[in-house]
Amino acid sequence: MSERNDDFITYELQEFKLFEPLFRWARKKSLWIVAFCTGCGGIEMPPLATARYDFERFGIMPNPAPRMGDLFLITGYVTPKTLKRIIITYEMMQDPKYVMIHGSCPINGGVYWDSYNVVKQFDKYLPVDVAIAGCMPRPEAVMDGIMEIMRKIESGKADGWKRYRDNYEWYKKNQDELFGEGWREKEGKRWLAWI
Amino acid sequence: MIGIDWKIVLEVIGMLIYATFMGFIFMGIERKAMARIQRRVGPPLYQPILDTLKLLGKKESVSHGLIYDFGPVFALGATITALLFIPIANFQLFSSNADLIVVAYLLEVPMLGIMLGAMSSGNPYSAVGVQRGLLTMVAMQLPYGLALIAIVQHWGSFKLSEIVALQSVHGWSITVPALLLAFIVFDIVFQAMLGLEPFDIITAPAEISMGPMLEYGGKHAALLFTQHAVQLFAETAFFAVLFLGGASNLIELLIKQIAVLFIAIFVASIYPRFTIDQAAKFFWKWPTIIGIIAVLLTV
Amino acid sequence: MNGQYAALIIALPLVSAFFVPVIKAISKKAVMPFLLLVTLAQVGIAGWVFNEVYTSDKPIIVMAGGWRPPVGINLYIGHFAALFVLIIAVISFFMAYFSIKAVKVEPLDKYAMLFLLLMLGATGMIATGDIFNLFVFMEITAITAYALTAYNKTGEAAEASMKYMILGGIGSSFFLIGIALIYGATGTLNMAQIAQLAGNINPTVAQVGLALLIFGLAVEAELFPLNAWAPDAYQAAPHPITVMFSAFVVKAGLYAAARLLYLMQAVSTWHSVLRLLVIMAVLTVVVAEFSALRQRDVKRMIAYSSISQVGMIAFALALGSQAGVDAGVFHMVNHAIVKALLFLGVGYVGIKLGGTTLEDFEGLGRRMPLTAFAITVGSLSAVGIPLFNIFWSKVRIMLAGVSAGYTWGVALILGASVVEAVYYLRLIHRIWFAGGGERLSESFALGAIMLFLVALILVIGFYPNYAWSLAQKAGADIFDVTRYVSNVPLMGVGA
Amino acid sequence: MIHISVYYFGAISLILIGLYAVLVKKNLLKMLIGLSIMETGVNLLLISVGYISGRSAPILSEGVGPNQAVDPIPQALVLTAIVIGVATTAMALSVAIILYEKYGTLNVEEIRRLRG
Amino acid sequence: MINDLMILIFAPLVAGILAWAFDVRGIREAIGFIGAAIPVVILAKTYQTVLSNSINYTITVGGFKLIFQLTALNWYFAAVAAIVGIAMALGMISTSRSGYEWLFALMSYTGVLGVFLSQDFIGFFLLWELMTFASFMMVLRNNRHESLKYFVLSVIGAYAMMLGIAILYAKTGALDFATIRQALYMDLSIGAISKGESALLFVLFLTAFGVKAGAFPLHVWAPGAYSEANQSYTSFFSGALSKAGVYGILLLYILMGAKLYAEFGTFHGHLTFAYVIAWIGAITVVVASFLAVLQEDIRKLFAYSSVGQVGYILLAFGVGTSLGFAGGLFHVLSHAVFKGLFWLVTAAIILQTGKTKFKDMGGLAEKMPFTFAMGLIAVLSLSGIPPMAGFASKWLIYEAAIQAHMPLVAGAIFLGSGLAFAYVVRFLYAVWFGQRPSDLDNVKEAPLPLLIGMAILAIPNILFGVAPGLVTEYINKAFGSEIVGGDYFKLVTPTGTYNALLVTIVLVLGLAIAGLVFLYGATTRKIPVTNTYQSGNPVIEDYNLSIRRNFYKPLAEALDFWLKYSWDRFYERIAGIAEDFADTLRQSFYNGNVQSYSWYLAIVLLILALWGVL
Repeated sequence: MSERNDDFITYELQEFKLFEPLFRWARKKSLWIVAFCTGCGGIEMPPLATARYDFERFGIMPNPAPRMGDLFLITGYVTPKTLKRIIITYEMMQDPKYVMIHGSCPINGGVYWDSYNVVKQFDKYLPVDVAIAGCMPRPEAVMDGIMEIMRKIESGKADGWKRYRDNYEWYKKNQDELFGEGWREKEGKRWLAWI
Repeated sequence: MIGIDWKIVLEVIGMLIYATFMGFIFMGIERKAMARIQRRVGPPLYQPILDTLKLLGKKESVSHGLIYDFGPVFALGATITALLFIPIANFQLFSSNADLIVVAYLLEVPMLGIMLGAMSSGNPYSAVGVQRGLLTMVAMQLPYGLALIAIVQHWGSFKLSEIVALQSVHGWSITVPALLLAFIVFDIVFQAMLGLEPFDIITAPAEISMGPMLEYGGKHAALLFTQHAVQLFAETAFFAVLFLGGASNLIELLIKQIAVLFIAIFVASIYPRFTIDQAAKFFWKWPTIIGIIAVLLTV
Repeated sequence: MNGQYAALIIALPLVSAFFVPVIKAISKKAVMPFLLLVTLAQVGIAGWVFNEVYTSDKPIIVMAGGWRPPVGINLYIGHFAALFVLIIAVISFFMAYFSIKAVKVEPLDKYAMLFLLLMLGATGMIATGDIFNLFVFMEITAITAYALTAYNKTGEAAEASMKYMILGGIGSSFFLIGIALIYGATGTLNMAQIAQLAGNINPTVAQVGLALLIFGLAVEAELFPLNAWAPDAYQAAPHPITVMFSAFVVKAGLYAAARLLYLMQAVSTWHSVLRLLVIMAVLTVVVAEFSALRQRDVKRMIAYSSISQVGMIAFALALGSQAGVDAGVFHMVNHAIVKALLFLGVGYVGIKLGGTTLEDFEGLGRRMPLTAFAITVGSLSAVGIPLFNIFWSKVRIMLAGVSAGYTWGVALILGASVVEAVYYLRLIHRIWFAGGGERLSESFALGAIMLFLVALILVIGFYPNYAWSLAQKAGADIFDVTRYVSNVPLMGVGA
Repeated sequence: MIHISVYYFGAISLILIGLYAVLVKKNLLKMLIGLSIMETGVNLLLISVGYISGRSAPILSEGVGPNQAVDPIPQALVLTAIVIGVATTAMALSVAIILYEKYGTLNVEEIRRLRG
Repeated sequence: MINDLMILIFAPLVAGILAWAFDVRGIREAIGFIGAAIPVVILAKTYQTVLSNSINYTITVGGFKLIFQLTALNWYFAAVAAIVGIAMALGMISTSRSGYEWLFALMSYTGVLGVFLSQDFIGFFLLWELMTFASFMMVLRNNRHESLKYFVLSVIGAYAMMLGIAILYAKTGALDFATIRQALYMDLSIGAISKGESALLFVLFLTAFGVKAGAFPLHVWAPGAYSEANQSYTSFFSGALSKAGVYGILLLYILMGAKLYAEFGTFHGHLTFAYVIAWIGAITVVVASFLAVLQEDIRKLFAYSSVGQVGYILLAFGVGTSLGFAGGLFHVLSHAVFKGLFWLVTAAIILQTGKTKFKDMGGLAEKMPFTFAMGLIAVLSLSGIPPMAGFASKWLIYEAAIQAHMPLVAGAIFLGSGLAFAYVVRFLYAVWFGQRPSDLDNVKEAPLPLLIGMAILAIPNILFGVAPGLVTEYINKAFGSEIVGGDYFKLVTPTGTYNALLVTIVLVLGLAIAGLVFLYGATTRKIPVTNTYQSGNPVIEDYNLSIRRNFYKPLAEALDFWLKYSWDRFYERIAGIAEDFADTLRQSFYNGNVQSYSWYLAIVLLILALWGVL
C-alpha cells in the first residue's frame, strides 16, 4: 500500500454543478460520525445519542464504517499509536469529510502537556474543522460544535479535506517526523506477531 | 412486446419513483418509530433521502475493482426487476409474466449483488458479514419456502395477481387457519429478510462494523441505500399481496405495508440479536415445524 | 478324409510320450524341441478334426478296433470335443514353448513325458464315449498331474501334490463306485447306451450312482468344498503346468461331469442332483472369491479366481437348460483363454523377478510393460469388463441362471464378482501406478503368445458372434442327448 | 442272495475302514494305506457287481460258455483299476519320501506350509 | 452396416484408441478432438429428422440383438452429452498429457452415448459397464481408494441391474425395451409378475441408477471420484455421465411405470414408487448441499454440489407429472452446462495454480479474468438467478413439485437452493476475491482451448436462460404433448408463467437505471485490496486477512449432531468387515491340513448319503 497511499492527491474530485446546493444541504443535514472514540471524550457520546440530547434529530448517526462517514470526532488525547490509526482512517473517508476535535488534549496536550507520548498539536498532522475546548466539553458544548460545523458546511468553510489535499506534503512531513519514514509498513509488520 | 405499450411504460416509471420514495419514507418510519420507542425525537421522515443524497454527493469514490462496482448496481437492478413483477395495488405492471417463484427468487438476487461487491473488497469483516448473510438465508429458506408453498397450495396458483383476486373473493389469506400459521412463519422470516433484530446478524454494527456494507462509501452506498428502500417497499408489498389480500389502490396498500412494517419494527425493538448458529437452529425448529403443519394442512 | 484318423489325437501324444526316452538317448537337448514338435503336430491334427467336425456338422465317432459300440470302445468327437481338443492342443503348444523358458529343473525328459500324458489325459477325457475309459483317462490325467505338481521338488510342491493325491484318490475311488453302480444297473459302460437306459433303472441307484460320479469329478473340477487341493497345486506346480490345469484339466473334469449329468437326464431324481450341483457351484464362487480377496501371492490369487470362474461354469452347466449349457461352454472357452494368459503372464513374472508376491508386481508396468499389459487385459477380462470376452459369457450365464429360476444363485455370484473386481483392480493399480524400476527385456516369442491371447480376448470381446456360434454348437452337443445317442452307431441293443 | 450281500458288505466295510484311516490317522503313510484299502474295497465292489450267482469265472473253456460265466467286464475293469491304484500308490509313496526329506515328519498336521 | 448411429456411438471410442496408440503430442489431441466433435456434427445433422421419425441401427453381437435408436428423447440426452463432450475434449487438450486419459475419457463418452441410445438391455448394460469402467480408469490413475469405492458401488449397481435384467428376461423372454414394455403392460392383466417381484425389480433398478446418479445414500463415491479425476474429464463425468443414472430412472418409468403403478397404487394421490424416488431426490438435495457447503476443497465442493443437483433431477422425475419430467429434463441440460462449466473452471484453476484447497487461493479474478467471467456465469446459473438456464429448469421443478402437492419435497428444493447459493458464493469468495497469496502472483490466464471449451458451455447457460422455450418446446415435441406452453421466451404452466425475455429486459433496464445513478456519482479511484478498514490498522500484503478456511464454521456447529454420522464411514466399515470375513473364511477353510480337506469330502459324502436316503 505504501506506493499508492497518496494517490488521492492526484485524484480529480467530482464537481456536481447542478445539484451541488442540494448535496450541500444533504451533507449538512446528514452527518455520520465515524465512531472512533479516543480518550475520555467517548463517554460523552451516549448522552448525545440518547433521549436527552438525541442528535439523530439532526440526522447525525454514529457509523462504524469510515467509508461512508462524514465527521471524524477526535474525542480526547491522541497518542502516536492512536494517531497512526486516525490518519489511516481519515484517509479512508471520502471527501468531503470533516474533523472535529474534542477537548483540550488534541488542541494543545491538555493535562498531558508534558507527556512524552501524547500528541500535543493535532492539527499539525490532520486538518481540523472545528475544535471544542474544555476538559471535557459537556454534551451541550459538543452539540454546539456540531452546529458550528453544520454552519460551516452550509457556508462552504468546512474545507479541512481540501487543505489536506493541498498541503499534503506538509502534513506528511510532520507525520514522518513523528513516526519516522515508512511507518505504515513498519506498523503493519509489527502486527504480524499477533497473527 | 414489440409495440411499446406507453401506458405500462408510464406506470413503470411512476411506480419506480413512488416505490423509491415510499421505500425511503418506510426507512424513515423505521428510524422514527424506533426513536419514539426509545423516547427520542428521532430524525425527520425524509432523513434517509438526505442520507442517500449526501452519499451520492460525495466528491470522491473508491473502488476495489469491477465487481465491486458491479455488485451494488446489480443489486439495485435486480431489486427494481423484482419490484416490477409484483402487482402493486391496481397496477399490475409485469406481474402476469412472472409468478411467485420468480419474484421470490428475484427478491433474493440483490443479496448476491451485495455479497459480490462486499467479497471483492477483501475485507474480513465483510467476509464474515457475507458468511452470516448466507447462513441466515440458508436458515430462513426452509420456513420461507414452506410458507410460500402453503400459500400456493391453498390458492392453487402461482400467479400473484390470481392470488390477489382469489383473496378478494374468499377473504384474506390470514383468515384461513392454515395460512395463519404460514403467516406467522412468514412474519418471522420477514424479520430476517429485512435484516432487523433479532436477525440483524448480517450487519451487526457493533460486532463486525457493518458487515458487507463496511467497505462501501459514496455512490456505492447510495445505490445500496436506494436498493434497500426499493426492496423494503417490494417486500412489504409482497407480504401484503400474499397474506393481506393485496390492495385495490395505493392508499390501501400503503396502510397494509405500514402495518406489516410496524410489526417488524416492534419485534425488532424489543429483541436482542441472535448469534448465527442460534438463528439457524431457531429457524429449523419452530418456524419449520409450524411451516410443515401449515403445508400439511393445505395439501 | 477317414474320420478314424481322428484317433491320432489320442495316439500321437501317447506314442510320442513313450518315445521321449528314445529321444533323450539320442540327444538330451532334443527333448524340449521334440515336445514342441509333438504339440505342434497335435495342433495340426486337432485343427483338422475341428475343421472336419464343424464343416460336416457331424461328430466323428472313432471305434477302437472297428468294433461298434457298445462292444467296442468309441471316441466321440462332437462339436464340444473338437473345439476343446483344439484349445488343449493350442494351449499345450504354447506351454511347451513356455516350458523351455520356465522349467529348468531336471529331469526334463520326464517332464516332457508327463506333459504329453497330461495333454493326452485331458484330450481323452473329453473325447471318450465310454464311461470306464473316462475313468482311465481321468486317472492318467490325475497321476500325471500329481507328478507334475511335485515336479519342482520343493517341500511345497510335494505337499501340494500329496494333498492333491489324497483328495484325488478318494474322489476317484468314489467315481469308480459310481461306475460300478451304474454298470450294475444298466449293464453297459457306453455312454450313449447308458443314456438310453437311464430312464428305466431304479431311481435310487441311479441317483446315488450319478451323485457319486459327480462327486468324483467334482474333486477334479474343483467344486466347493472339494477344491481344497486346488490353490496349493496351482501355486506349487511349474508355471506352464498351472496354465494347463486351469485352462483345460479342470475343464475336462467339468465337461465329463456335465456330459454324464445330461446323459442321465431321464433319471427321475435328476433335478435334485442339479440343485445340489448348483448349490455347490454357487458356494464355490463365493468362497473362492472371498479367499482371493486378501491374498498376498498373485499366483494363488489367480488360482482362487480360476476356481471361482470354474464354479461359475459349473453353475451354468448345472442349470439344466440349453441356454445355461451354451453359456457354460462359452465361459469355458473364454476362461481357458483368459486364465492361460494370466497364468502365463504371472508365471513369466515369477521367472523374471523370482517371485509372485504382490510386492513383485509393483511397478511392473515400467519394468515389463508387455507382460503387464497382458496381465491387465486378462484381469479386466476376468472382472467382466465389456468389450472383453468374459463379459459376454457372464451375461449369458446370468440370464440363463435367472431364467432357470436360480435368482438367489445369480445374486450371490454377482455379489462375489464385486469382490473379484476389487482384487483384480488393486492388482492393476499396483502394476501401473505404484512403485517403479528398471526396464527388463522380455522374450519376444512369449510376448507374441501373450499378444495372441490378448488379441483373442479382444476379438471375442468386440465380435463374439463366431465364438458364440461355436459355443452354441458345442453346448447343443452336450445338451442334446438324443442327438448324441443317435450319432453313436450302437449295435442293436435297446435302441 | 445271501452270499452276494456278504461281498457287498465286505466291500463297503473295506471302503469305510479305508476312509476311517484317511480321516483319523495323522501319519501320512497310514493315510495312504487307508487309501489303498479303500481302493481294494472299491475293486471288490466292482467285482461283486458283475457276479452272477452260481456261475464260474469268465474263462471260456470246456463247459463254460458265455452263458455259464459271470460278467467278464468288471473283472477287466478291476484289473485296470488295480494297475491305476498301484501307480497312484507308488507315486504317493515317492512324494511321501520327498516330504519326509523336506519336512522331517510325516504328520499331516505339520505338513501345512501351503494354506490360506 | 455403417450408418450415422454407429459412427455417432463409436467414433469417440475409435478416436480414443487411436489417440492412445499414437501417443504423440498434437496428433493425440487432434484425433481426440475430432472424435469428440463427430457426435456433435451427427446430432446436429439429425436434429430435423429425429422429431418426426427415429433412426435405427441394429447389430447382432454374440447372439444378442443390440438395437440403437435415435428418438426424440434420446436425441436430447445425447445432445447434452455431446455438448459437454466437446467441451471436455477442448479442456483435455489443455489439461491432459497422456494418451491413457484420452482413451478412457473418449471410451466413457462412447459409453454414455450408447447408454442413451440403446433400445435393449444388453446394449444398455454393455455400454453402461463400459462407461463405468472407463470413468473408473480415469480415477484409478490418481487415487486407488476412491476409485475402488466408486467402482465397487458402481458395480454393485450394475450387477443389481444385471439381476433385474435377468429377471425381466426370465419373465418376459425379451431384452429389447419395446417388447419388455409391452409385456409388462400386458402383465397388468395377466399378473405373471407378483407384487414382490415388482418390488424387487424396482429396488434393483433403483439401486443401479441411483448409484450412477449419486442418489442418497449411494452418493458416497461421488466426491472422491469427481475430485480425483482429471478435472476436464470431470466436467463430462459429472455433467453427462451422471445423467445416465437419471436417464435410467426415466427408463424405469417408461418400461415399468404402468406395472409399478398397478402394483403399488398411489399414496395420497402420488404414485407410490415415484414418491419414493422424489423423496430420495429430496434427501439427496439437502444432504449433499449441506455437505457441499462445508467442504474445504474446491473439487469436493463441486462434487457434492453435483450430487445435490442431480438430486433435483431425481426429485423432478419423482414428482411423476409431465411437468415434473419437463423440469427434470430441462435440469439435465442446465446442470450439464453449468456444472460442466464449473468443472472446466476448476480445471483451469488447478492447472494454473496447482492448488485445490480454498485456503491456498484467493484474488484470482484479476489474474484470470475470462475464467472468472465464466465462473460467474456458472455461479449465476447454478444459484438460479433468473435469466439463466439454471433458473428456468429450477422454476419448472418448483412448479411441478408444488403443483403436485408435494410440499415437503418442494421445501427441500427451497432449502437446497439456499444452500446452493451459500456454496457458490463461498467458491467465489475464496477463489476469486480477497487478498491473493504471494505465491499466486505469477498465475496466468487459462490456455486457449480450455477457454473455448468454457465458452461453449457458457453460451447455452445464457441462451437457454433467455429463451427457455427452445428447450421446453423440444420436450413438448418429444413427449408429443403441450406440457409447457408459451413461446420461445415465455414458459406457461397451468398455474404459473415465467417470461424469461421480459425478466431479462427488465433486469437490463434496472441495471441501466442503477448504472445511470452510478455514473452520475464521482468517478471511481481504484484502490488496492490492502486498503481496507481494519479499525484503522495498516494492512500489508504479508498476511492474508481473507477468511478461507472454515468459512461456514457456524453452520458446522449448528449441524454437529448430524455430522457425526456418515454413510461413507458406514460403507468403509462394511467393507472392512467383509475383508476380515474373507480372511477368516480363507484361513479356516483352506487351513492347509489335508486331513481337514478329507473331512470335507467325507461330509459331502455324508450329505449325499443322507439326502439319498431321505
